[in-house]
Amino acid sequence: RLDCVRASELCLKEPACSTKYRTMRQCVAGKESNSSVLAGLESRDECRSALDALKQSPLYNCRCKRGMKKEKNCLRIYWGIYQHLQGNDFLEDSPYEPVNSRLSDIFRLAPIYSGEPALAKENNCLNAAKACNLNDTCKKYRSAYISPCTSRVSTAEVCNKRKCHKALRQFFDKVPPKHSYGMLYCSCPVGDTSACSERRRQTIVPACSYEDKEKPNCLALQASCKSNYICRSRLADFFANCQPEPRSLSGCLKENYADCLLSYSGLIGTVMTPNYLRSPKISVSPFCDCSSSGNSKEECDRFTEFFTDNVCLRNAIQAFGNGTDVSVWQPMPPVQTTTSITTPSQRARERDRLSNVLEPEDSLYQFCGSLQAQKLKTNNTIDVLCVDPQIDPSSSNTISGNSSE
Amino acid sequence: SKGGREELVKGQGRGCLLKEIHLNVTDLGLGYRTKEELIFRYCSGPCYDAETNYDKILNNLTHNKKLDKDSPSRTCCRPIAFDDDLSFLDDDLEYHTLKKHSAKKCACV
Amino acid sequence: SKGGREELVKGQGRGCLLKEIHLNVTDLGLGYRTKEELIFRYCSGPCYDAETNYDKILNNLTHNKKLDKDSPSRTCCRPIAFDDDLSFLDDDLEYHTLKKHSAKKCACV
Amino acid sequence: LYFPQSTYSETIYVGQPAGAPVLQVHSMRERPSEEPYFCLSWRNIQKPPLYAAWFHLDPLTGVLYMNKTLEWTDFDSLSSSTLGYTRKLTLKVAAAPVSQKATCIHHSRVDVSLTFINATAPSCGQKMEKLCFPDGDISSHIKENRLPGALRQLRRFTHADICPNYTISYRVEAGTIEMPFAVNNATSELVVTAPVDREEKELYRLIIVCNVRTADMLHRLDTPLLINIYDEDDTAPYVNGTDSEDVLIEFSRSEGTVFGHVFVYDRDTTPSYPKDQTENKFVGTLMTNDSWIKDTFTILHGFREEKAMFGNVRGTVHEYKLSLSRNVLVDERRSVQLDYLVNDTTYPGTEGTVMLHFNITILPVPIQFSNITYIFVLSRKSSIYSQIGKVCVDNCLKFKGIDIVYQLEISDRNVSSDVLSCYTTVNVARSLEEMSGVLYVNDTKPFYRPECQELQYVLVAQEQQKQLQTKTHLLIIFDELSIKMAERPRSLTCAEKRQRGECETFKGMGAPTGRCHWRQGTDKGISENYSTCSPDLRTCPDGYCDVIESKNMSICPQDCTRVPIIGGHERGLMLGIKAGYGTCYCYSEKCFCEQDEMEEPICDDMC
Repeated sequence: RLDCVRASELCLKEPACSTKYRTMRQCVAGKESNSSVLAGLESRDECRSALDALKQSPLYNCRCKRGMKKEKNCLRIYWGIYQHLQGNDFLEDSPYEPVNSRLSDIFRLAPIYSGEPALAKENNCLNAAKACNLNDTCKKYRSAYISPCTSRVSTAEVCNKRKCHKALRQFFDKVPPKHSYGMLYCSCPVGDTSACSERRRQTIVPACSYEDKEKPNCLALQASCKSNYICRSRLADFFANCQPEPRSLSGCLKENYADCLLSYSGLIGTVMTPNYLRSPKISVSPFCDCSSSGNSKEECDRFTEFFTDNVCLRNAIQAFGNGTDVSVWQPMPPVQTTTSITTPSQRARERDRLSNVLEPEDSLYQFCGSLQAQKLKTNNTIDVLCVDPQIDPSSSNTISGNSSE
Repeated sequence: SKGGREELVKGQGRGCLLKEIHLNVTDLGLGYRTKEELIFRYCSGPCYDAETNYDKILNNLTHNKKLDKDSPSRTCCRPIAFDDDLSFLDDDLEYHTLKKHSAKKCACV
Repeated sequence: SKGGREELVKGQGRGCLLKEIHLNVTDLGLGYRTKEELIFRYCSGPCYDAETNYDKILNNLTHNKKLDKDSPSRTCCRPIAFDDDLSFLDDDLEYHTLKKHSAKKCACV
Repeated sequence: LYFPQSTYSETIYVGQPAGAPVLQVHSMRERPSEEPYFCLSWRNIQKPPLYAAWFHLDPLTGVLYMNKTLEWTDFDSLSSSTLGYTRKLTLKVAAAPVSQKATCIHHSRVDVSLTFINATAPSCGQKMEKLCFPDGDISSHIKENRLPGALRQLRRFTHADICPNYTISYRVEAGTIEMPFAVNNATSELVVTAPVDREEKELYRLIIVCNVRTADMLHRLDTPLLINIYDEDDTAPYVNGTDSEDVLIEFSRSEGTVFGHVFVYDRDTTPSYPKDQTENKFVGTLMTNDSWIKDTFTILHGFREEKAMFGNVRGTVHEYKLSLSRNVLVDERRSVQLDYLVNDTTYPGTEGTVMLHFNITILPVPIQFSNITYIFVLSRKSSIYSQIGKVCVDNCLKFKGIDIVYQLEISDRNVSSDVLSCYTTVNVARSLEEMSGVLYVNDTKPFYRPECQELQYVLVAQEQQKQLQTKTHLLIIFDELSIKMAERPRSLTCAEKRQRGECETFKGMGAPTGRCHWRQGTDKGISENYSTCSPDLRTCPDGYCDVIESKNMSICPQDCTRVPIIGGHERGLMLGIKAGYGTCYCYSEKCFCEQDEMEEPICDDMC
């Protein structure tokens, strides 16, 4: 599949395509400033025929790559045509080419995580920092962001935030994930005495790259992000790749931790830069809140919870920290007995438990599902007959107990 | 392994060489309190085959005590390029950046 | 006067300085038999204020014996430009030319 | 019309039969006459997605039905870059008044997100909960002050025929307080039975009870359902207590200075996004035609959301502050009542405005030295740039926006020319961060001339805007008769000295005693209390590059340097050395901080 810069060049070289492309850009410009340059009915037909024609061109399904040359130009082309050309009805798509890498590919190269899960009580974040400074590329790009992010520019300005963000983006674009992820997603011992998790929080130099004089409303922050091609694309990429799906084995709709971690790291260095919160379980958030949201409070809460309470992202970070990956990880939910009367309090407890642990029946589907996926992926022969317990009632738990009105 | 054997940087013969050693930042003796580490590279080795007439003359004059108490330097094996900066987080969660702390290229000067 | 007091070249404070001394060519110890003379200029003096983190670290590592037997050089006061060549006629009426025999500019390197 | 949910979601399985309902979309009426007409709408109307044909929508009830039975092949036909065994299908449902059904697709829309699972529907033996309630938390929202009506279908249509012989019914658990919600047993829809007032309650936590009657048992399950009440601007702004503020403007007269504040309360919410928001928008007007007032004052307005003070319901506190938009002249004397009309522009009622009053008193500031003359004793050993002392007109430390310049004049002009030339000894400079003056040694030659014994100056302080001026006497007395030229300090920097011995014998710039002073640090590691050689420990190092030190970088590089610092250190706020390891010392191009015992190098000439 071509990137959008290449696709656009090809189209502009070909007379028919370039006229349609120019017409469509006028349609887009007219629609956005709702003063359509081609007014009237026949313009709508011209726009429609331009759209249909471009569906045959390489522009139709073009994407971009993180850190590619002319990335911003590519994203400008993508978003310029996205709403009008591609807009399929799935979840908002990401402008970036799916990488489909696996965490296991990252672990195999990582010197510090030799395959088995990082030791529980170690300060893995310190180990990652050590490993970084022993690798010339990582050391160079680490210092290249820490310098601008810690250099005061005036008594009132802690730093030059724009320079800091640019250097942070360079770090995550240029440094191999085994090092950059090591410092961003290192796992800290439970009940950590804050040395490890505080160091992890300091990785992006939050005083400069994250904090601000005032905390904006999250919807306002989202709007300002969407006004910038890079930020808008990284946010769309994050929403697409870290979309939680409680029923799936990994907790992710796309069943790919590596893509989720890559898209989370892609947000660092944009106005939507997220960071770890001081909380017992892994929880991240951009620097914003939902006060003064008016009637959009629900929408604002949903946006923030995609960061602060995202089972897919949390599983992905934990998987990297433990040195595991999607298909290997198989949580064993506690054996649960069904009672006929469920009271609200019990129900609330179950709800919390539900969000982390899968119901026995559901996990069967996922196991089958991911096995099939694995089979597709690795096309080796895995012959497992996916028996659906429901078809065979004897294998499911019967409900007993009496009921009272 | 840390603080142990220095390794020669690949591809260099004898004479003025770039060497490296794996150290703790605290070993550098600059007063930083941190557990981070680094690869320290330095230049070391003799520079005989880089001497000019000037050095030969200096050697003779010093030998014959023609320069009173002066002891001017002869060719030194020194860095002619420094490594990239090194940044690290100290125990108080403050970042520091060391500049021109480690050699990248050596020559007799 | 010859071979006597070195004069400081004008306009230099303390530290790594360009000095000169009036000598016979024979004093250079290069084996030439001639009665001709020259002004020999050389670089000398401390380079403390030109040190970098690299030198401070070297000093500390050497002090704490972290570099085994190695004794890498710290900043040296050395010529960074040489004087013009010197030509003279020896006792056998043969001409000789000396290159890079005398300093023209000094710096801590 | 408005949708009572921001999104509708449901799970569909392989084998979902044609004609089966999937979910029901509702649209709440804003006016009694409105009747909703529903239609499906796609992002790309000409080319709807493949699965568009699998569904159809009842335009009057808003119930979404299956158009076909879902096959295994249907799942595979949905191309997507993901692996997994679920696909997310997004539909959009629009709702228009029946009268405008022709343009239904152009009306407001709501997202319907269907998770298509690559498996058949779970069988009857599974958890009862799945029959009663959808997955995940459920919530709805309704606008305050609106008509009653059905807002949500409680039945889970896609699981309706999994256990055909079970009967499922719902009811709202009667809570402690009266809740205007009930279940329509015929349709299993949740109904709001009366208009609600958000300012009373903005969140209802209903307990929905689901009764499942099987052949021999009755199961009772429940789940919380949150109903958010959306706000509209239906309450007027009010002032709690005082609507006026007395402001005294005296020493602080600079542009940007803020005085006092008045709070205006509003029980409605105020969104801070989008910027030019339309809800609960407050506009303020300065009620005066006096151009002086308009040019001098501006009212700053900010707001924040509060809950506790509004009975645990979100409301808004608006804050109005008086600010100077230019400097006020030093001799300005004025009393002004400034009225400011605050208007809640989106409040429909009549009393949407509040008048605020700022009673402003501006006092002139006298520029004077009231009964003070300055006498300083000066050591002839002082080096150049030694700081002698501080001078200050009355209240000068409080001045903001009043610019004072100090100068020295010779009291008696008729003295001999020799004595006259003594007066180059002292000069004065205005401090950088306050309106005081700093006396300092400007010339040391008079120290060696016996005829220079004492200096009688006139200290002149002049205010720069109105040129108001005041004077007082300044007497400088030299402490010894005279000193020999040999003792004359040379203009060098104390900071170069790295040890106590050489420091305390060294004559550097800025030293009132003529000698540098050693500060011995005691801490381990990098510390703000590093050892160093200073001309005057009162001012150097103190983390601040003052007006005298900034005249020459060599006076106190510890506070003022910008050159590279070698060794363990922490740079100051833009300038100087905030913290250092061991001893810090500076040359013109570099500063160093290193441990003291490492002082003597192993061997000077390592080569």
